Amino acid sequence: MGTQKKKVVHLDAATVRFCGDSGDGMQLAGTQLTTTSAIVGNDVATFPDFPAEIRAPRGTLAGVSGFQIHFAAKEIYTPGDQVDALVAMNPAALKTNLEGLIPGGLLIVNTEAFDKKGLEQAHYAKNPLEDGSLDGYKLINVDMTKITREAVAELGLSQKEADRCRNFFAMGLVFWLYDRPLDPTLRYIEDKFGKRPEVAEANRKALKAGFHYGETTEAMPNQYIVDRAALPPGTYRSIIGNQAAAWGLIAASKLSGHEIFYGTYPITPASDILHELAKYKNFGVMTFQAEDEIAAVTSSIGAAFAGKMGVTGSSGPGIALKGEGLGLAVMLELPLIVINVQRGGPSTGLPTKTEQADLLQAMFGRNGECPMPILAAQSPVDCFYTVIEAWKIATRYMTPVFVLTDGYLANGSEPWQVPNVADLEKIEVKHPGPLSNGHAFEPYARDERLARPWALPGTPGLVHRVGGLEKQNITGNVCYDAKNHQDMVDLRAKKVADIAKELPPQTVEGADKGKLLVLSWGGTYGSCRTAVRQLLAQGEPIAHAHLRHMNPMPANLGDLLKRYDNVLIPELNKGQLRLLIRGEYMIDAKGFNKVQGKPFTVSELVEAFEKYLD
Amino acid sequence: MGTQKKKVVHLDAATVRFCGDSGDGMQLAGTQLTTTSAIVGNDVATFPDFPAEIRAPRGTLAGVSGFQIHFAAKEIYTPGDQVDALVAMNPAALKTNLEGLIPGGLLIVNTEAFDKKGLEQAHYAKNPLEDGSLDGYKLINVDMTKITREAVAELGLSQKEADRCRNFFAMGLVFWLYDRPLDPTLRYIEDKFGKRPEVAEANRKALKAGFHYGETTEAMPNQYIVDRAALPPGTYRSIIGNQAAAWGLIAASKLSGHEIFYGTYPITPASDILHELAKYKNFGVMTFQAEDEIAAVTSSIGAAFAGKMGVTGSSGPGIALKGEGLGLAVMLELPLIVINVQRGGPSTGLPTKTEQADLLQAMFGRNGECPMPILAAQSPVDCFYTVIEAWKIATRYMTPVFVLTDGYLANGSEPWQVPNVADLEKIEVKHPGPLSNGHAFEPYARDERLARPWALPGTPGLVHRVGGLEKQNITGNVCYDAKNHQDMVDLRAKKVADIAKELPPQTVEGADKGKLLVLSWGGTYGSCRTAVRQLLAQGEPIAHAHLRHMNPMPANLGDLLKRYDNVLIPELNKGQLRLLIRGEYMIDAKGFNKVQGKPFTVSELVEAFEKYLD
Amino acid sequence: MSTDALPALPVLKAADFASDQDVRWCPGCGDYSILAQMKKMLPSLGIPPHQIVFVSGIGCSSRFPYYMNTYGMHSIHGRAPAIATGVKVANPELSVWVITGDGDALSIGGNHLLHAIRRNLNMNIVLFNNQIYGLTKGQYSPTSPLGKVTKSTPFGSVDNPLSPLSVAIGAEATFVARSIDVNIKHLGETLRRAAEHRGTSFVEVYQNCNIFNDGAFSYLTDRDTKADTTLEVEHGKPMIFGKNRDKGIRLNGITPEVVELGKGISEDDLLFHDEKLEEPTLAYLLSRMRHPEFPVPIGVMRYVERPIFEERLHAQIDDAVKKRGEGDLNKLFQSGETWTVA
Amino acid sequence: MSTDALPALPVLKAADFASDQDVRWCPGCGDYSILAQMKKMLPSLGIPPHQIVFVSGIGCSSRFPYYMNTYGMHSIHGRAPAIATGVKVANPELSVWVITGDGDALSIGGNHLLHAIRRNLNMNIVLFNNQIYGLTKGQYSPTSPLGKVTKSTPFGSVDNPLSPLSVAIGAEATFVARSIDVNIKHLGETLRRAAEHRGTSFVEVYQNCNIFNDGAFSYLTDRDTKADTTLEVEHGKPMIFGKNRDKGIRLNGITPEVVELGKGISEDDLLFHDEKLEEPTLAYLLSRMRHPEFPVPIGVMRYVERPIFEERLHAQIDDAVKKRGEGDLNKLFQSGETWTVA
Ligand SMILES: Cc1ncc(C[n+]2csc(CCOP(=O)(O)OP(=O)(O)O)c2C)c(N)n1
Ligand SMILES: Cc1ncc(C[n+]2csc(CCOP(=O)(O)OP(=O)(O)O)c2C)c(N)n1
Ligand code: SF4
Ligand code: SF4
Ligand SMILES: [Mg+2]
Ligand SMILES: [Mg+2]
Repeated sequence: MGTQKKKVVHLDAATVRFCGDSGDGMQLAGTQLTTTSAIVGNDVATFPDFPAEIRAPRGTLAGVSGFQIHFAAKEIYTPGDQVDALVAMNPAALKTNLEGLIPGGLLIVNTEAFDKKGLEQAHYAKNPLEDGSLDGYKLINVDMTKITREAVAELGLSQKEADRCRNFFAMGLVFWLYDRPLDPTLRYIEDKFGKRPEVAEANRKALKAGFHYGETTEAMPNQYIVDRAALPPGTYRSIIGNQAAAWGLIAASKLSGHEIFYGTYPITPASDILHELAKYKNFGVMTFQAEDEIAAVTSSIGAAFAGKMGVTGSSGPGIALKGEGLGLAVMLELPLIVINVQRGGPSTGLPTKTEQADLLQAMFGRNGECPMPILAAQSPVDCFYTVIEAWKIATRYMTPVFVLTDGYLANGSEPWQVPNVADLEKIEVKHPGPLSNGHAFEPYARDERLARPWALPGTPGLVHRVGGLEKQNITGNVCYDAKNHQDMVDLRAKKVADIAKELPPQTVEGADKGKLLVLSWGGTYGSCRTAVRQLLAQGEPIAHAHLRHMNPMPANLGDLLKRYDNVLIPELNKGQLRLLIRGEYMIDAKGFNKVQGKPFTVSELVEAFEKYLD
Repeated sequence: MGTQKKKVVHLDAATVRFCGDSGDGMQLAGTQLTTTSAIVGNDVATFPDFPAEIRAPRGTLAGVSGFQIHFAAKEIYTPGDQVDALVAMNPAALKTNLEGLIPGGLLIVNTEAFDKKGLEQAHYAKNPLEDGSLDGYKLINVDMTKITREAVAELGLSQKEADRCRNFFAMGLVFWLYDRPLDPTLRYIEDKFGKRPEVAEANRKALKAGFHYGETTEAMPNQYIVDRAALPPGTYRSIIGNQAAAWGLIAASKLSGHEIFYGTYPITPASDILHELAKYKNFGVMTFQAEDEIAAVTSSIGAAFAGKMGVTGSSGPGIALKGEGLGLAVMLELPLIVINVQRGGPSTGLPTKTEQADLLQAMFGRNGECPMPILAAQSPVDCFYTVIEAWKIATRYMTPVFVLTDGYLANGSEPWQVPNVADLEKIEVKHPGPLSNGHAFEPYARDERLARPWALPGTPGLVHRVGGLEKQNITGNVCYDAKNHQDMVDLRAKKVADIAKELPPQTVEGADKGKLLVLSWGGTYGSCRTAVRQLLAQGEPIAHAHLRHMNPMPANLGDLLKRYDNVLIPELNKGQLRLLIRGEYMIDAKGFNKVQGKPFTVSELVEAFEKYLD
Repeated sequence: MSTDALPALPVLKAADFASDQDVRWCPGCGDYSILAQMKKMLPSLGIPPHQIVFVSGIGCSSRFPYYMNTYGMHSIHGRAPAIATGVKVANPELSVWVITGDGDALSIGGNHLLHAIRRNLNMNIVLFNNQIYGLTKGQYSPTSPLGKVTKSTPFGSVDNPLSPLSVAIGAEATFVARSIDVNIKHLGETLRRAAEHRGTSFVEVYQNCNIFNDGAFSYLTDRDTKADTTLEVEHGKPMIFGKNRDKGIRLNGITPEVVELGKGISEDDLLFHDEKLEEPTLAYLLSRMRHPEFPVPIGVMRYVERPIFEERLHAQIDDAVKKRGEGDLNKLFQSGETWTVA
Repeated sequence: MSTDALPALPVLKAADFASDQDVRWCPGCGDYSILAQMKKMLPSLGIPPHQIVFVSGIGCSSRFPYYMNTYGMHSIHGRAPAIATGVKVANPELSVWVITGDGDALSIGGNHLLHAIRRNLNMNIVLFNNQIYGLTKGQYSPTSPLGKVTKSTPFGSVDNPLSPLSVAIGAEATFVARSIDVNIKHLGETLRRAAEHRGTSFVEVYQNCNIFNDGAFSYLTDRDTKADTTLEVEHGKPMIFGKNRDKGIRLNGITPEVVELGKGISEDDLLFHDEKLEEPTLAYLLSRMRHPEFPVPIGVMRYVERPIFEERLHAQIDDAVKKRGEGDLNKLFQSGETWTVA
């Protein structure tokens, strides 16, 4: 093709962001660039950024939707702090996203949208394309609307329909810029619009028009090439956090031979787990959209009592409503998984933003001494493995288990090396068989893990009653005895604490003792790992431990932490893990905290870590 | 009177327990002895012990109800570890209560109840009155039933009615034993049964018969006298914890010129606050029995928005349900008082038993960073003063406030030196007046305490909207800005933390530095104080600090704790305050924990403290 | 000891449904009679105890499951219908019973009741209506009459009571009935028909709390008044009541009225009960009839068949398996865009 | 800027009720029309904006209060009726409006709705029924038709929808009405009557969500079908509908049927609407009439006066003050047994 007149520049990574109105299809543009980049062998990390739940009128600042993709010829863990190329479909998008563009970065705008109305809606007094305020960037003015309309003209679509193809034009342009193949997107168009040939054709034309525009325009002298990353060989796919959680449940269901009962009530950003699970009824998945979160958790408890795996997912306000039900689950000692896709709080807070401020709620948000194991996922893909481990713990120990993810993991995507199903460890689950010796069944008898038997209604000889009043050990009868209460409180605590015995020891990356240990948990893994690696590469005496088991914590954690002069805990909250670490291990851990509805940037972390290194 | 033939023994304290079937009127007997003892000038502490919420068939172990009274010629803080005299109305009562009687103690039983059926229901193989198993006590067999029936014979009551007078006989007997006047009880009988003269007369006769029986029976050679305690001069009354909480609210309402809206849903052991408040409509108290705890807290929030003081009370499971609503209250920054009368948990747990295991729930039982001030009452009377302070904080800082009491405080009673109303400090509450300058009102403007204005619907010029989404400081508009979110999260935290600036410094009793500091909170005050005083009396290097402000804690607490070699935190939970102290102050505080639905005994505390003293 | 382990047993007896726990209701409580009738009725269903699950909330009534030699859960306040929904969806083979009180079902649990009923799962809900909160020792409930003086309303309650049956019909219940604790034959038969009905069966039982609300229903139970105060509705029969069966209910437009038989009014002029009507309007009308203006209807007011929630839900699953085959993880993982790194 | 600070204003205009916040519903959303009608209607009440409080839950519809230049609370999901109850009891002078959605009111908030209605506070509840969860981007709601395919029900929903009006009537609502977002005059008049009614006024408004459930009510709004698919009920008038007003509703026993006028059937044979009937049975019957078997009734189906919760509550307070005098702390502290230590 005619790229010969252009200079080709090789990069080891690039970050691009598409932004425009909610209606402009930016999420699709981002997803296509993601898949395509993954397919050509890059490592990829993404950060979709939706407007708040309410829909805003077209062109307004509130209505801006963005999608950031970081693709590289090396392993990466974050969607990137800043972007090399920004595609802005309208003034509002430019206004809210320009800050993320590196100085001198490539800025591609759809000039047509920069009319009086558009500028007003974005509260621009003057037109930024003309007032020189963008001189610090490589500004590329393209009238995408006009070119797209021309490209699809002969198909006789309405103007509205024609304009809907603009995002494909933008994709084509970016695809040329980074030398990406069009076929995955062409395949997508076929799948998606096959039934409406003229629409499919229009999108194809727009896509190619964009690509061609890149080739030919003088304004874009360079083309960039990001080579394939050296990833472990295997089959890969791109997967989103909530999807990974849903698939993890489905996998665990298969591996344990127990169906899923997913009782939930829609809430951002957890709803997609429901949407995803609802598709896979052929895996025997029962999804139940309950009347509220209380019914969601209690129906799941009922299902667990009847022998299915009860799973309930929600976010902040919904989790708050489940507290009483979870207390019951702890008392009944039934397996249950509670997924909290954390979002900005308190109260309704910032529904579409990410945060890590529900850890202490997971620990203590119930009346009485009411311990629950807690796991936290570290990346979109890790949501898959985390729910599988939660399933194991819930069934082995007969206990409800918390899984913490967050809005950033839930909507972010990354390439996933698809596991070989045969290699996935089976989950063994036992149920006592019929009893016919006339002896009363003992529903609160204990095995070596202090777990009680999971006896299924329908089994002859095992009839028994459970409930929320304190129960006598072994018999499970209601018991008001003082000593028994102490024993049961201690037993429930010990059962959860002893899970630590079966946990893998906490690992660290970097020096195994020294000046600074960074202790992170949950969705901040990627940025912390990247920041620490940068400093390690500079030979700094730093190490990184990422905590997955929030309760109980790995048995070796205390000793490990004591090996460092300083322990720094970066969290997207005001120091929740920090309180637990200090209280538990008497280690004067410091905190680096941010509560802005956004993930950490690598640069702010590096800066924070350096303070402890000189 | 004919006491001359009897030996009179002077005691500086005595502990008596009445126990019998729920139907035997033991609570009344206890209350009468309490009031009477208080009236004669003793200091008094009581411990009623009800059967679990369900009613049990007559005579069964599950149906036993008890009431323990400790009265003394000195200041006392607990109902006593063991009893000097036990009155048992039936075998079941004897069986469940004997353990509490000191060796050689006085054991008065109603022989008539020890028939075959009664013994069976109590699972006695042999009659304990005859098998010598009670030789270790001063056993006094009285056929209370027969004597009572004879005493009331001429009144022609049904046998059932006659037997209902038995508790008055028992009272009379005990009143003689401890030389207590009958008139208060006679007055009570007149008030209570005035309308049914024959019943009143029967109770009078039974009471006197009991007293007379004491005088005359050979079986009781001694009469005991407990002199008046040296209490500060003033008018006294006996008050129960829940009643004190209700009266405190009524007082604060008067002192602040704002009516109470008490939105609640019945639950043991908190319901009596509702029952008490409902009586005082002439104080403008609005009680609202909501459909559930969620409506209870949210209706209270609505009332606070409209300008009344929103108050909501509950216990364990009910508090768990309020979490989401409390998050809203924190976001709205409206005054609200949440009373948690803690009971045995988790889940439904032990509804009628006491516990302190909801502290961390009060701290962290909400999604997001959601700080609330927390106060804990230390005695039945202190419930009065604690809710008044909560009211002050809630209105001054515009924040929901938690008040923690427990089942032991709620149902226990003690003498209260009635305050002079004129001496009670007024609570100043401001509301912005009408605005007519056409400027938009700023609902989230801040005063020197970071409190926002409490603007009342109905005021011209102040129309504004509030909600659970993150808001912009000053304007209160919905705001998704990252920086603003950080600022507001920090502001809400600082507002609560800075309350410490206005708190009285933490005080200690005993050495102001040294070997051991006992740090207690809430309802364990009495037993901890008594135990520490015992050891101080023995010259031990021990001190006691009792924490009332759980969040924020007094500014000087950290330094204070550091002055002692050891800090020991006794709690009726598994170490909740201990976690906070360790995490906050990096002090390796030790715990002494008991979770048995019962208060600490002084002796077990003394023993625990001694371990740190030698 | 759990006798359900003997499938040999030719027929079950009431005793086979009694657990080993001693019953802890106040002597004289109406709950005893309901428990007795339940145990007496269950054998007639031919379902072994281990196939039965009783789920309750919190309240005196909710202690019920402890006394049944079946599977059971004494859950948390108001949530029994939601828990039972999970049980039934998870294992449709089970015979599921919800036992609840007027506070448990209509105060804190109102929403779950509404939704369980509209979903029409094949289960049975028995509401013990004693018009009081028994377990918490006597506060008024959503069914207590206006002005009721209780611990929490010393000057009388100020909110209008709900009619459990009207609420159930508002949610379009497919089976709605009322009975009375002391009316043992009628109660047993009503429970039997509830069990036999496919779909959510809602039964309100007037139950005397002799401790905190004694005699709330005496006007319906006193020997000498009950014939004039109760209307026993039967499918296809005219609505006649009274000691001498000389009074009846007639429709005037859409409003019911009490008429004397004879004097030119014959049975045919009366309203005939039809529990199978498409629309629940008649059942609603019956649910509104209150003492003293009207005799209080007891019996089955509505009995229709409608598609059942858990059957539809599992039909979708079976259908998906038929169409796409048993779920296969490898297929799932490989679906959509994948690529290989060599 | 808050224009309500000018009591001088002789008459208020719709604009006086508009806040300074820009409205953030999707272009074309039915919510705009309801907002417009509310602002247009409010001046007719002669209540200044500062005496009005709008309380909402969570949902697109629940953003409503932000757009009104009155006091308002955008609270938490489903709790608006409970919050409004607190507001109204605390200050009965205020005009209180609850704005809610089909999910907010009938899913998570069902219980509070039920209890607000039975208590009959003097407030107004407007339910925006778009038969979908809009804000969470399109899951089915308790009013979505059976089999509805949504994000959460790719194979169609399996639960039977609730009728908001039937639920309200099940709780014995004193005012029940239905209108349609695009039916502006009818909507405005319905809101006006709701405001004028003393007691809890419940209004269901069919609202089009053009993003996630577009056209759900087109059969009621399409020019050419609406006359045959809607029945506008008016007090005292026979139930007639149809392009040529030639169809009517007749009662057959207790079951409604559609009849053609003429052919021996005259208006007098038809069912006449009576919004004031003692018993809600007629309103219930109307709430059951559904497309396509029946025309869908709109208008006020029930309008009766009953004692009002907050009035009774405050009457008890006033009464107590009258009988016992203003509460006096000293008297309280000294009440019952006291003693003095010298
Ligand atoms: C969340 C919660 N709130 C309140 C309570 C206290 N409580 C237990 S039972 C009950 C009401 C009982 O009344 P009802 O349901 O009519 O049952 P009954 O005792 O009359 O049979 C209440 C308020 C509780 N256990 N849990
Ligand atoms: C406790 C809680 N659960 C769930 C949510 C998520 N949520 C917000 S609005 C909504 C439903 C909206 O539907 P509807 O009430 O019909 O309002 P609409 O958006 O259709 O106007 C849900 C499930 C929430 N905000 N809070
Ligand atoms: S309190 Fe009433 S309902 Fe409860 S067991 Fe006793 S009599 Fe029965
Ligand atoms: S999503 Fe639907 S209901 Fe919500 S604003 Fe948009 S159109 Fe209206
Ligand atoms: Mg009841
Ligand atoms: Mg909706």
